[in-house]
Amino acid sequence: MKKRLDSMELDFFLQQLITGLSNGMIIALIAIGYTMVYGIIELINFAHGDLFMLGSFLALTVLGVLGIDAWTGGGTWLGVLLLLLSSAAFCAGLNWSIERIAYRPLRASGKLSLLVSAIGASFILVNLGLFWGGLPLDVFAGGVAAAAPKDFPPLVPNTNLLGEDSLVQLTPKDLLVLGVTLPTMLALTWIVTRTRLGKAMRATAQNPVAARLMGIDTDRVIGATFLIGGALGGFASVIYALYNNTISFQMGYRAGMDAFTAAVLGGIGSMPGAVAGALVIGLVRAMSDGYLETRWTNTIVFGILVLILIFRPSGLLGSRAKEKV
Amino acid sequence: MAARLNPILAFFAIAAALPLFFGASGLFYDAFQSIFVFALVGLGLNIITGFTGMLNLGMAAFMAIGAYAFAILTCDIYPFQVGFWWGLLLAGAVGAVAGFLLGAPTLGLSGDYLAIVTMGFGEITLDVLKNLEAITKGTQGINPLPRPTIGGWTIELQDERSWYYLLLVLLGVAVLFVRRLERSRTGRAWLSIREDALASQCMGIPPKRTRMIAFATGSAVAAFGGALFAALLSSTGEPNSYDFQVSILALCIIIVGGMGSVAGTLVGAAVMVGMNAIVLVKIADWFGAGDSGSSSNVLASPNNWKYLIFGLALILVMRLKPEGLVPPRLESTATGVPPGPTVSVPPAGGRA
Amino acid sequence: MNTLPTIVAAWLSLVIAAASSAQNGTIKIVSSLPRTGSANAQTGTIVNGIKMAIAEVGGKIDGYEIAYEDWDDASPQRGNWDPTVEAQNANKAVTDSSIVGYIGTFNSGAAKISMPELNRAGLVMISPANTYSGLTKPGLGEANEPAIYRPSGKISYFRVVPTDDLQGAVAAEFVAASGAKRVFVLHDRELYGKGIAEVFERRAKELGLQVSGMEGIDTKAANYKSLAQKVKFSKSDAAFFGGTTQTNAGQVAKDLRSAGFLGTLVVPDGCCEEAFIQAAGANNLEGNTFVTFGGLPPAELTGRGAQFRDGYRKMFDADPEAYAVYGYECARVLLDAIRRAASKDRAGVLQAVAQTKDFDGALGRWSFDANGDTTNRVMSINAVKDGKFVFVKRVGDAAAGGAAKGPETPSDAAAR
Amino acid sequence: MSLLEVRDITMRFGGLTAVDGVSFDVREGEIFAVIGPNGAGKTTLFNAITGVYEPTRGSVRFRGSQVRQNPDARLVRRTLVVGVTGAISTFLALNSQEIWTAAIGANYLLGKPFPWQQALADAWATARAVPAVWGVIPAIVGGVIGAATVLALWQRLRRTPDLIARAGLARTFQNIRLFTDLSLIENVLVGMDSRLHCGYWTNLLRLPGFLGESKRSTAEAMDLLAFVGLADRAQSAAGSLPYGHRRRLEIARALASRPTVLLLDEPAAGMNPSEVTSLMQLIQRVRDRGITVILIEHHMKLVMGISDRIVVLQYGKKIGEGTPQEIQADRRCIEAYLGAEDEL
Repeated sequence: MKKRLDSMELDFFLQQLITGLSNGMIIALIAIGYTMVYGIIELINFAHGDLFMLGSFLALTVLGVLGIDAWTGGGTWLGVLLLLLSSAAFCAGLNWSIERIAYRPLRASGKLSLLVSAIGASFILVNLGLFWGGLPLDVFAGGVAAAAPKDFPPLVPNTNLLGEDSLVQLTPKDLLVLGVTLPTMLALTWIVTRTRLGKAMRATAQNPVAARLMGIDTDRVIGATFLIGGALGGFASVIYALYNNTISFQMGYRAGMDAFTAAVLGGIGSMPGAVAGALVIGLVRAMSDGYLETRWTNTIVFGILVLILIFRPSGLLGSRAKEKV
Repeated sequence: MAARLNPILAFFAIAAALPLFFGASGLFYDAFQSIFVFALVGLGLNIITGFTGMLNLGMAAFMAIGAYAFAILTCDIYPFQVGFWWGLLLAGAVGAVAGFLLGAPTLGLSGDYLAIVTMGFGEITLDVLKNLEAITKGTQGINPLPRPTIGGWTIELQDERSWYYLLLVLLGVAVLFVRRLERSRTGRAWLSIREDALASQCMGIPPKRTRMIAFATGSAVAAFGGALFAALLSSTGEPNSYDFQVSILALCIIIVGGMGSVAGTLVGAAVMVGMNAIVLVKIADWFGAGDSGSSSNVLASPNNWKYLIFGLALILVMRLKPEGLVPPRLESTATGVPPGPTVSVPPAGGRA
Repeated sequence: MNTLPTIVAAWLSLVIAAASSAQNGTIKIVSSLPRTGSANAQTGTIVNGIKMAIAEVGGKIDGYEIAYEDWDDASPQRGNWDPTVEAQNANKAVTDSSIVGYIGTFNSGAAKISMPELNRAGLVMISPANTYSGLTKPGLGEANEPAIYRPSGKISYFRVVPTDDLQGAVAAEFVAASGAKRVFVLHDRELYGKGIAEVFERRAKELGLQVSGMEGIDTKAANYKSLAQKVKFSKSDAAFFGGTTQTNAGQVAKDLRSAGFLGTLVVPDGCCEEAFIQAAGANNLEGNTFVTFGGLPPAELTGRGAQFRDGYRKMFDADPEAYAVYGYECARVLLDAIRRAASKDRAGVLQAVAQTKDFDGALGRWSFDANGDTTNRVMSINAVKDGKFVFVKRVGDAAAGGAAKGPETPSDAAAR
Repeated sequence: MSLLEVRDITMRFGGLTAVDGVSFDVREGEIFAVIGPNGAGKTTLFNAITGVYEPTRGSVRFRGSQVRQNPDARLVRRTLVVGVTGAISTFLALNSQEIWTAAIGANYLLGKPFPWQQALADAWATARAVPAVWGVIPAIVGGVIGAATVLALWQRLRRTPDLIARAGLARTFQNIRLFTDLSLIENVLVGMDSRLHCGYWTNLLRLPGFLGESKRSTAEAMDLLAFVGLADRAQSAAGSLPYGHRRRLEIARALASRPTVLLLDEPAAGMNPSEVTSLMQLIQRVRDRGITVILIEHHMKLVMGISDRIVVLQYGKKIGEGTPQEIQADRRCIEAYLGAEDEL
């Protein structure tokens, strides 16, 4: 009896570990969008979470229009790929346009006017999400209750890969999260460290004036950053939708907040930091939900954030930039 | 200096005169009562972010702390019942203590790290208020709250004109105090930290202590505003009334008004809160009139456009007046000093 | 330097516009519901119900034009009901003397703010959705409730929905009768959800059920997978969620099922809407998810209720949601009172509403009791089948807390 | 005895050694120059002296003692207080509901007078009855975290620029750091801050003493502006000043604290010859006020013209020290410097 209890406790722990990591990886994808934009123009891009929300609405629309939920076998995976690509393209384009319209003209006038502009953009995107939910499509339940959360069809099955008898669940959903997040991050690391664009991005982040003097078209580099950040948001939105199976026009708020917290926790501007921060947040949330009380989870997450920042003022993996005196 | 005082005096003069023209309209009083309350919160945030340059995304938490402290100290379901005026004063004090407790370990953090900590504090405060049901009544809110009495005369809730002037006077006192601080050694230290923290430190100004004083002062003013917010509703509402969106509203008030400008904060509050209380309501009324048909189309309801209008307004204001409606430091342009020849600072060559 | 005067001038013109006066010869009723944000789906159907009731009387009573205004007590900054806006609405209603009836609020917290204001002005307030017991019933809320909401000493607040203390108990009785032994209670930490969950927990313990856990969720979380695992590992065979579709009931149900929790799940009437099925995914609810509802679902309605259902379909080209009937009932009881009122002013209407007796409503035949609550205690338990709510049984005819006669087991219900 | 003793200062940034074991003494009342080619580590040395950077190794003694907070009784007391407060508040945070319910919820009846003593007794009894898991253990954790926080913060704050500035070392910056949105006079008043006494409440409530001090300080600031020749623009924003004047304002601001030592970082950078001449006069007048001046400068005419002694750095190391005549005669110094000039 005693032994059995122990194994159940272990199962429970493993389960929370899996859940925490999966949630953390989704947050990480969004967090990178924040951290990239922050790194390059020092803007907390409030609209990013809502951009992510619109990405999932696009995915649901594409799914509904093409009837992807009816595709079977290999078709399902083709469908998932299609959703990923369309959402990424959409979010990238939208993010780029927002930068063009709402941020670029204000770049010279200081961080805070940019911030308010981003807040404004965020409100507009939320409203667009509300309208979008009213589309008269079957996947939106005919659009009658525009504001209601929408069910996202379970393209990826929830079967337990460890066998139906196992208490611990590891599902294709978890693998999907890993299978999308990991290659994306590797590709991103490659872009940032190895390509010309990546070098230009890092140079612009370091010193935009110098970068411009060196002949780098900083406007284009910033645009490219928004494109990439948006595309990652698009990936995240599809993964999120497939993993949680619900989307709502207000989901951008919490997703954005978690991601931003992760970016800061890891050291804002640092991409590996954002991933580390996101995994920490995912795990802390899962463990707190599992072993303590859910209602205190937010308090615990932010308590840990404050503690970490007291002892590491520039985040887990951030480097303390020495001010040039 | 006289040039700077003008917009503030103008604001108060106009505000004092307005009821003569609109004394009959309930909507007018409601709108302006909220404007005054949020002006107080904005004033607090202006000290923290506008003067001292610390981005604070958790102002609503201090408002909540003020409101709940006021409610717990005055509501008759608790034994304290200290009365309206002591309640206000103590709410401000509790706000200052909370600001101090949050600030003590975290004010060494730089810009956006501090922002996220304050945002987290906002979330924690909401959770704590919700979860400590035995003390805060959870999501029920605490009510009723007492009315202010002045020498045996009680201002009832429906006596809107008296409330209007009471709030105006309290706002005036707060503005006076904030201006006094701003134009003293204390305020100069705050501004110098915003301008250049390192240079200010090298002038012997202890950054942490100065920031902490600013943070506690701002928190106290916001808590004071929160207490009035609750008193005006005669209820704390629910903890969710003080969520992140309120912090964002406070931030928009000071940025749209003009960072670091007291007059800007007042105008910003009038614009941002007024937009909600008057413009959006009116838009909904105008478009909603005569609509009795099917409302299953999401675009048909004017209420569904509010986010969009609000967001567009924010972006537009920033496009047209990126420095805010009433930018601070008018006198530097008013005295007519021509801007110096722009000498490009030679790029610092290495670690010389 | 001329920014300030310009702005002031702009505001002045708006304020002038705002102070517009009412027309003569019309009687106005208003509703104050959260119309911005996520509650919109439910409040939309309530407003439809109100509009329908007014259309039925032809928009006229005794030669008086009935004007209706749909007020929003939410703000875009909040995305939810906003106490300041609700206070403004109450004030606005009080100052406009042509308003004789105030339908609202949706959230009990909002009612706490407007109730004393409206009471002082003697303006009748009828709520389609407030279920917090303390608003009307002495002894169930704080010590000073409900007296603080009635500064004039008179009762001016009425509601057509049964309160939490009834519905939570009914749900617990249903779970006990289904043969479950251990139940896990979840709630959304809001006034409504938590209140009903607490009643459920108390009643469940009385009935000998073991409560294996009680947790408040974070309504904005992306998912509840960790919590759902906790429920599964607690070996509970039933779960109750006190909350609404807006507070993420759909995600809770979905995650419970995907975690492999197979027991009975019961949710209250805040989830009794199509949007809940939409959000949770019909497959996840099929068979062993039950929704309690104060009153009978539209399909089960007879007489007046059936007329309502058919009329609604005709007018809005959609099936009425569960909440629509409450809005309809509010408006009808108000219009009926206006018709009966000796004088078509606030005092007359208030008196007439208070005297409502044996009202032939869409929810059945009912009266307002001395507290302003409906005497209607009929409740129903509904399941989800093929993506639609199906009626399972009628409960709660007896007084509060009393055992419903011969409850069915969920398996019986599923067999239907 | 020398005023400032710099001993074996070493600054490393990652793998790069910017300053490597530099030592020198500065005597009271002299003008002391630090010269060297770009990248020699001069500004880094300044930053290490003024507390902007914590040196990797070495010490700076001012009037015979190091300017830093040493672990003392105050630190121990503060750590204890914060630790105990942390412990108590963690305990209360976890058990507040129970204690509140027992003390207030259970004792208070609407409208009846409240039995305060009974409430306190109940609160105490409830607090004592808390099981160890929710009482002692969290309290210990809270206490440790509180104490650790104090120590961590102290470690970061024990040698800060403001402490050093208050000790009497004022400085200017290579890339001029004025408070651009403040007026000239306010800039100077900020520099004077450490000598002002009016506290927060005096300022808030305009208590007696406020007016007198603000008059005195404003007058003194005007004198200082006059001293550097900027009195006529006292009310305009510092950001509107032309470049040459900014240096002067920075010097006035630094002088406002009545420092013992004034550290000037490339004061002549970007100035034309006539401006340099007047700057030289200004520096000499500053010294005549009894203030020791340490300056970094590339401008040889200025350095050789006014310095009493000079230290030469190259690649972070000291390669020479002496009077201007000695330095001008030192081959190594000339080579280092001319070589660097070629690079420019």
